Amino acid sequence: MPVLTGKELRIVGFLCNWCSYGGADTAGVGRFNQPTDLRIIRVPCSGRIDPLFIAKTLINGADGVLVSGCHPRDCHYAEGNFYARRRLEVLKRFLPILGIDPGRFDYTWVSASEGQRWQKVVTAFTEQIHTLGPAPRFDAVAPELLAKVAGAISQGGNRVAA
Amino acid sequence: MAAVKYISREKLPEWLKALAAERRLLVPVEEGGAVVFRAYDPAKAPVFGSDATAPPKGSVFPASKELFSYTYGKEGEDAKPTLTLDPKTTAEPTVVFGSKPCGARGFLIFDRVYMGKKFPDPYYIAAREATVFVTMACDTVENTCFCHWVGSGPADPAGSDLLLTPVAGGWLVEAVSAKGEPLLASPALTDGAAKAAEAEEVKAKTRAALGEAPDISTSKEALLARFDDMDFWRDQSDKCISCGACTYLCPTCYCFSITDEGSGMSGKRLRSWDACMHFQFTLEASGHNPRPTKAHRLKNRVGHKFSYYPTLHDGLIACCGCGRCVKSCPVSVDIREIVQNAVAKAKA
Amino acid sequence: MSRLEELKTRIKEALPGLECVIGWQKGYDALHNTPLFMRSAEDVDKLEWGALNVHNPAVYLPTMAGKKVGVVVKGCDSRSVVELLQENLINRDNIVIFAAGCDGVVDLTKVKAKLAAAGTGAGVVTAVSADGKTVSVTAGGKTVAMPMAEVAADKCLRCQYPNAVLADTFVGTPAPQPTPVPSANADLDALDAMSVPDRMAFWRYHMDRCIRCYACRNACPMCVCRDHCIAQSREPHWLSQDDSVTEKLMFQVVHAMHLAGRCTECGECQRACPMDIPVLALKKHLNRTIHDLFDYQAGVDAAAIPPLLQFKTEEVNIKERSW
Amino acid sequence: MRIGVFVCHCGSNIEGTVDTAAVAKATLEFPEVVYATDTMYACSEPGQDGIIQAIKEKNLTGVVVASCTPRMHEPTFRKAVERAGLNRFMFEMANIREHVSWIGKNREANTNKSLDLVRIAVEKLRRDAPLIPSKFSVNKRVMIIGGGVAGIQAALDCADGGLQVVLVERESTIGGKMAKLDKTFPTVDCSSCILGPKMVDVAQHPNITLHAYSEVDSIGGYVGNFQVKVKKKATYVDWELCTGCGACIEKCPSKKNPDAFNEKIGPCTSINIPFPQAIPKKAYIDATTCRQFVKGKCGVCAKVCPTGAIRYDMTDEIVTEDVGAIVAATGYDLFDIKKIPEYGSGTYPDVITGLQYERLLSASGPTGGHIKRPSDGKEPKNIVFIQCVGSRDKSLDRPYCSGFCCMYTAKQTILTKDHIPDSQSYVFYMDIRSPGKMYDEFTRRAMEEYGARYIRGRVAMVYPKGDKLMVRGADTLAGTQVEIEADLVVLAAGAEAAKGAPQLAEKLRISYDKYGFFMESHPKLKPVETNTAGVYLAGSCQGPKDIPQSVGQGSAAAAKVLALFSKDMLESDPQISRVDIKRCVGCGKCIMTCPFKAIKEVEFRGQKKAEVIETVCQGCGICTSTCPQGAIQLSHFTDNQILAEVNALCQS
Repeated sequence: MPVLTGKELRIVGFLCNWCSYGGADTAGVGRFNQPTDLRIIRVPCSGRIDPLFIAKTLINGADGVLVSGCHPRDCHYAEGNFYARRRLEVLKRFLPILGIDPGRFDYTWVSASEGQRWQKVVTAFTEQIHTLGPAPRFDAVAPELLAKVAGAISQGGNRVAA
Repeated sequence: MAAVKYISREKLPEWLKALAAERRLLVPVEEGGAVVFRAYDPAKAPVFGSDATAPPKGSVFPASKELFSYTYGKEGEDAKPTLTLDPKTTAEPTVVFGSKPCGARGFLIFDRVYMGKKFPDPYYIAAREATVFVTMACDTVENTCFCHWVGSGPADPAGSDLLLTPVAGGWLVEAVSAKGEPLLASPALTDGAAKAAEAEEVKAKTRAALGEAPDISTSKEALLARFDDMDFWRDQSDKCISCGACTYLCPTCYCFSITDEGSGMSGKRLRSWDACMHFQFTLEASGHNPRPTKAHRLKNRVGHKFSYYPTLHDGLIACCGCGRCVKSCPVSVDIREIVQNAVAKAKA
Repeated sequence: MSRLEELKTRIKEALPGLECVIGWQKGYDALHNTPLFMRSAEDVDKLEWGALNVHNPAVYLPTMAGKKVGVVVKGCDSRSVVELLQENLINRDNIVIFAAGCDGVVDLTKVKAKLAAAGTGAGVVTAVSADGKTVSVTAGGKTVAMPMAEVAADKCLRCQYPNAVLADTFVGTPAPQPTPVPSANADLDALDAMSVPDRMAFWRYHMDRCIRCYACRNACPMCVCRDHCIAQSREPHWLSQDDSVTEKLMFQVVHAMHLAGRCTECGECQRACPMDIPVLALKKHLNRTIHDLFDYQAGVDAAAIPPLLQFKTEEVNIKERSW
Repeated sequence: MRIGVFVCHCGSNIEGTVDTAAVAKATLEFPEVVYATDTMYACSEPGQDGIIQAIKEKNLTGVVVASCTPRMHEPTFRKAVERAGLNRFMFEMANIREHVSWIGKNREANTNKSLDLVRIAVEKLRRDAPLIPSKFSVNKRVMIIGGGVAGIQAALDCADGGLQVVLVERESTIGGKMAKLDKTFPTVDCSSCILGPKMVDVAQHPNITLHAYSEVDSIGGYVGNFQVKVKKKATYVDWELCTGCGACIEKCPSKKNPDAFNEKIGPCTSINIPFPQAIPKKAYIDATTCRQFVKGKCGVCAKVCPTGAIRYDMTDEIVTEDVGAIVAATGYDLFDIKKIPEYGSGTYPDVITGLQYERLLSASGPTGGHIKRPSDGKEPKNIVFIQCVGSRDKSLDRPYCSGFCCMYTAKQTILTKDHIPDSQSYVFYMDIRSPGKMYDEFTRRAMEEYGARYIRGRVAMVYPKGDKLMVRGADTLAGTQVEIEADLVVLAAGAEAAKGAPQLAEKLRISYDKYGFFMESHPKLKPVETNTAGVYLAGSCQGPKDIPQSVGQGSAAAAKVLALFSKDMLESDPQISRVDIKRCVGCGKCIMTCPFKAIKEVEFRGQKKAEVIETVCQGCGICTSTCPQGAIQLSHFTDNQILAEVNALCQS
C-alpha cells in the first residue's frame, strides 16, 4: 500500500542532493515534525529535473509534486537551478491548460541549512494538496463531465468549442 | 441466401438498440471532426454518409491488446518466484455496424495471416469469430477511392456478414454470411424484396462512378523489378515524413509489436499496432537497421501490399482500396501513383 | 512575370548546383497540393505557388544534411529554417532559400466544413480556384465560394511574417501583413475560458481517438529527434505502447515541452493529424508563456539562444512563491 | 539481480517510530529482493560485517540499506559492499531516519512510508549498472584565498609539506585582522610579535607565491585541475622596484585620508604602506584620494622615488593560476555599528568599535599606543564596553554569537588598566562566553584583579553630556537602571561574513548560509571540507572564530590538501553523463547548457555527435534533462531510473 488510504495523499518530491535534500536532512536532525505524505526522489541537481518527470508523475496519478533545489546563485553545479527555474516555471504555467490544477505542483529553493524552512514548505504544500484533495485522473473523467465537454465541442465545430 | 430485408431510417434506432442490448455494438460517430467507431450511444446519431476516418480495424485487432497479465509471487526469503499468467483470449461478442465494404474486407487479409494453419492466433481468432460485420454499400465515391483496382467494389460483400444498400427511405439488408443471418430476425426489419431492384441500381451506379481501373495486374513483378532501384524509391518517398498514419488507418495493415510493461511484481504483455514506416520497425538490437531510410520503408509498404503478399496468398492484393492512406497522409503520398509508376517503368 | 513564373526561372538557374529544390505541386486532386522535390527543369515546371501550399517544406531539411539543397518557403516556413539554423541542425552554406510573398494558405479542415455545410464533401472536389480573397471549390457538381478570411489557416490570420524572414532569392513584391483577426486564436481562447476540470475532460475526449501515428511529430520541422524520439524508445522508456489516454496525452506533453521556445507555430502538427486533434493549442499556450516570461519569439533570429537553453540570474518575470 | 535489503534500527532512532522488522519482511515482496533483515546499527562494524556476510552467503548482487541519509553514510556502505566484492555503485540507500523517523511519531505512517522509500530504492537499484572510475592527474599546487592568520597557517603548512602555494590577498599586505590587534587573549602577548614571523616566513618561503592587492576573478575546472583567474589590482607602483623605503609616504601631500588599516581612526597618505611589518612591504597608491588621479597633477611620489617605481598608468592585470585545490580563508568583517543609532556611533566620535580600540592600544597605531579618545585626544578615564553589538540580536538579523568578543573585551579592560592605572572600565554584557583553555580564568582576572565592573544588561542609549557620554542601561542582576558617565564607549561589534563572500562562494561553487558564511561539508565531521571536491575552508569565513581556532583550521585545511595531493592520480566520480551515439543527433544543446564545458562535439562516421569529457563532467545532469531524445544519460540518475521511481510511487 503506497499511501495510507484516507490519511495520506500521493505527493512526490524531487530534491537536489546538495541543498534541499540536505535541508530535509537538517529538518530531520532538528526533529522538525512534518506530514508523512511526501516521498522524496533524490537527484543530483534541480537542473536534472526534466519538467517531463513532473508531468509524467501528475498524469500518472500523483496528487502533488514538489521540487526543491539550491537557492539561485548557490547551485553546487553553478547553473543548474537557473535552468530549472525557467523550465519549471514554464511547466507550472502549462499544467492548467492540460487540465491539471497548478496548485498540485510547486517548486522552491531550500538550502542545506534551512531545516525550518523545509518543514514549513512541506507542511504548507501538503496542506495545499489536501485542500485540493485526490487528483482527478485523465483515464477516469466522469461521464457527465465528458458528455458536457463533448457536447460543447460538437456545438462549436470540429476542434475546439469556440 | 436468406430472404432480403428492409430497414427504414426511422426503424434503424430500434434495430441498433436491440443489437446493442445483446452485445457490443460499434458504430461510426463523429468525434471532434473525425469519424470513429465507438460503442453505440442512442443519444448520438451514427454517421453513415462518408467513410469513417479510422476503419473498424480495432474492433478485432485493437491498437493495443493486453495478451496476458502476469504476477510474480514470492514466499519469504530466497524463494524462487512463482509466475502466474492470466491470458486474455476471450473476446466480447461484437457487431460492427455501418462500415464500408472496404473496411470489412480488410480482415480477409488478416485472416490469411492469423487464421492460417501455420500460426493460428488465438486472440485474433476469438475476436474475429465473435464479431459480426453489418456493412453499408457505398452510394458515393470519393477521389481517393480505388477499391475497384484491387478486385473489390463499392458493394463488395467479402468480409461482411450483412450488407446494407442505401435505397429510398432506408436500406436493403442482405445476409451475406451464415453469421449474419440471425441478425435479420429483428422485428424492426421488414421484407425487402420490393427494394432489391433499386438496390441493384444503386450498386451499379456507384460502381460506374468509379470508372475503369487501370491495369495493375503486373504489380507483383513490376515492384519486384524495382527492388534494388533505390533511385526509384527515393523519388517515390521524397515527400514521405515516415509517420504511421497510412499504416494505422489501413484496414489491411496487420503488423504488431510486443512489449512487456511491468511494475513491481506484476505487469502485462501488450500487442500493439506497429508501422513499417517507422525507423524502429526493423531496428535490430545491435543498432543495425536493414531499412534505414524512408525509401526502404516505403518500398516495403508498397511492395508488401502489391507484390509480396499476393505472391504468398494466391494473388490477393493486401489492399482494399479504401484510400485512407492517400486521404489521411499529411503530405498526400499516393500509393496508386507509386504502383502505377512501377508498372509503367516495368513496361518501359 | 508572376511570382510563380519568376520562382521557376530562378530555381532553374540555381538547380545545377543543387541536389534538389523542395517546393509544391498539384496532388491527387484539385484540393490537395503535395510537396515536390525538383531535380530537373521538368520538375520545376510542376511548381505551384498559392493557397494550397499548406505543407512546411522545412521539415525535410535536417534529413538532407550534408547535401546542398534549395527550398521554397512561405514566410512561416522560413521561420522554421531560421530555427533549424539556430540549432545547428542545418548548415547555412548548404541551404538556398527561395521565397515570395505569401497571401495565406487554406485550412483544409475549414474547407471541409464549408463543403459539408453546402451539402457536398471534400472527397469529391473537382476544381479549385483562388484569387487571394476567395477560394472557390467545386465538389459534387456544386461550386462553393469561400472568403479566404473564413477558410485561411489560423496562422495566416495572425501572420506577422508573410514574407520570408530569411531568403537568398525573394521574388515579386512583398505581401502585406494581414490585420490580425480575433478568431485566429479561437482555439486558445476557448481553452482559456474553460475550467481546469473541463480542460481535463477536453483532452480526455480528444486524445481518446489518437492513433499514435506520430504524424504530428513527423510533420513538425522542429522535431529533430525523429527516429530517436523518446516516445518509441525503451532506453529511455518514457511511454508504454498502451492505448490509453494518459500515454497519448503524455506524448503531446513531451512534444509541446520539447518545443517550448522553439516552436514557430507553423501548425503542421495539427494539420497533419489524421484524426483532427487540436494539438496546436498546447504549443500556442506554451508560446504565449514563453513570450510572457522571456519576451521571446522563435524563428526570427538565427543567432538567438532559445530561452530554455539559457537563463538570467535575475528573472524579471518569474515571481517565485514565498512560503 | 539478487538484492539484499538491510533495515537499520539506528538504536531507537529509527526503531522508535518505524517497525523495521515489518519493513524488512515486506520488502521480500519486492522484485528481485532475495534477502531482507533488520539490523541494529548498519553502519557499525558488526552491521557492515553483516552486510558483507549476507552478500557472500546469499550471492547478493545489489544492496539496499534503509537507514540514515545517504549524505552521511553512502560512502561507508559503498566501501562495505566493495569489500564484499560488489561494484560499489550496486548500492542504494533509503533515508528512513532524517526523512521519516525523526520528523514524525506516527509508527504506522512511518513504517508505511519507509517501505515506500525502500521500494523506490529497489527500483532504482534494479537499474543501476556497475561504474568504474577513471583516473586523472593532479596539479599539486594549492591556492589559498585570504592572507589572514588562517590563510597564512594553511599556506605555510602546505608549503612546508612541499606543495607549491599561491596565496591571494585582497589588501596590499597579508596579516588580516590579527595584524591589527595589539595583544591577544588570554596570554596577553603581542599580536604582531607572534604573527610577524609567520608573515615573514610567507614572504621568504620558496614554495609560496604571494599575490597581494589581488582578488579572485573567476574559477574554472574541477578538483585537481582548477584554473583560477586572479585580478591583480593596479597599485600604481612597480613592486619589482619598490624597496619599501617610505620616501614617497613622507613626501605625499595628500595626508588626511582615513586609514583603513587603522580602522579609519587615523589619517594616512594616498601612497602608503599600511604598517611597518607589512608583507609585502610595498607602497600602493589609493587612486580615489591621490592628487595625481583626482586633480590630474602632483607627481610628487614619482619625483622622490629613488628607484623610479611609480607607474600612474598601471592597470589591473589578470593572471591565471592552475591549481589542484583551493582553500578559502577570507575571514570576516565587522557589523556596521551605525545600524544601531541609539549607541551614537557616527554621531559621537568617542563611540568606537573594539577593533578601533585595538588600534588605539597598539604601539604602531595612530596614537603610538597611547589611549587618546578620537574627539579631543584626551586620555579617557571612564570607559564603557558594550557587548553583543550586532550579535545575538534577532531584530538585527544577527542571531548568532560572534564568539570572541567577550574575551577580547576582557583583554581590553586589562590593557586599559595597564595603560591608564586610574581608569575604570565598565562592561555591559548579556552572558559571558568564555569556553576555552584559560579563558574563563582570564575574564575573572579582568574583573577581580583589574577591577573591571561587569554589568549584566543591555544598554538602551548613549547620549552626550558636555564632553562626556552618558550610557544608560539596565542592570538586570540588580534590577535597576544604571547610567554611567563615560569618556569613551567601545562597542564589541559582532563579526559578519566578509564583504563579497557570497560572490566568492558562487565562484567556488560552494554553499553559504543566509549570513554569508561558507557552508562546511558536515558541521561536525567535515568542518574544513566543502561540498565541492578540492575546495576547503579555514578560519572565520565559515563562522566567527578566534585565533587558535583559525590557526587550527588553517592547519586542518592544509592537512586535507596534503592528503588529497598524496596521490598522483585522482579517481573521478563515475556518476557522469554518457552519450548514446546512436541516438545523438548532434544538435549541441547539451554542449550549450553544460556549466563545466564537459561536453565536446566530435565527428563519428561523418556525423556530428556529442562526447563527454569524463574527468570534467561533474554529474549534474543538466544535459540529460536538456537532450530531447534522451541520448545523453547521467549514470546512476538515468531517465529510466527516475521514471522507475516515479512509476513505483504512482502505480503501486
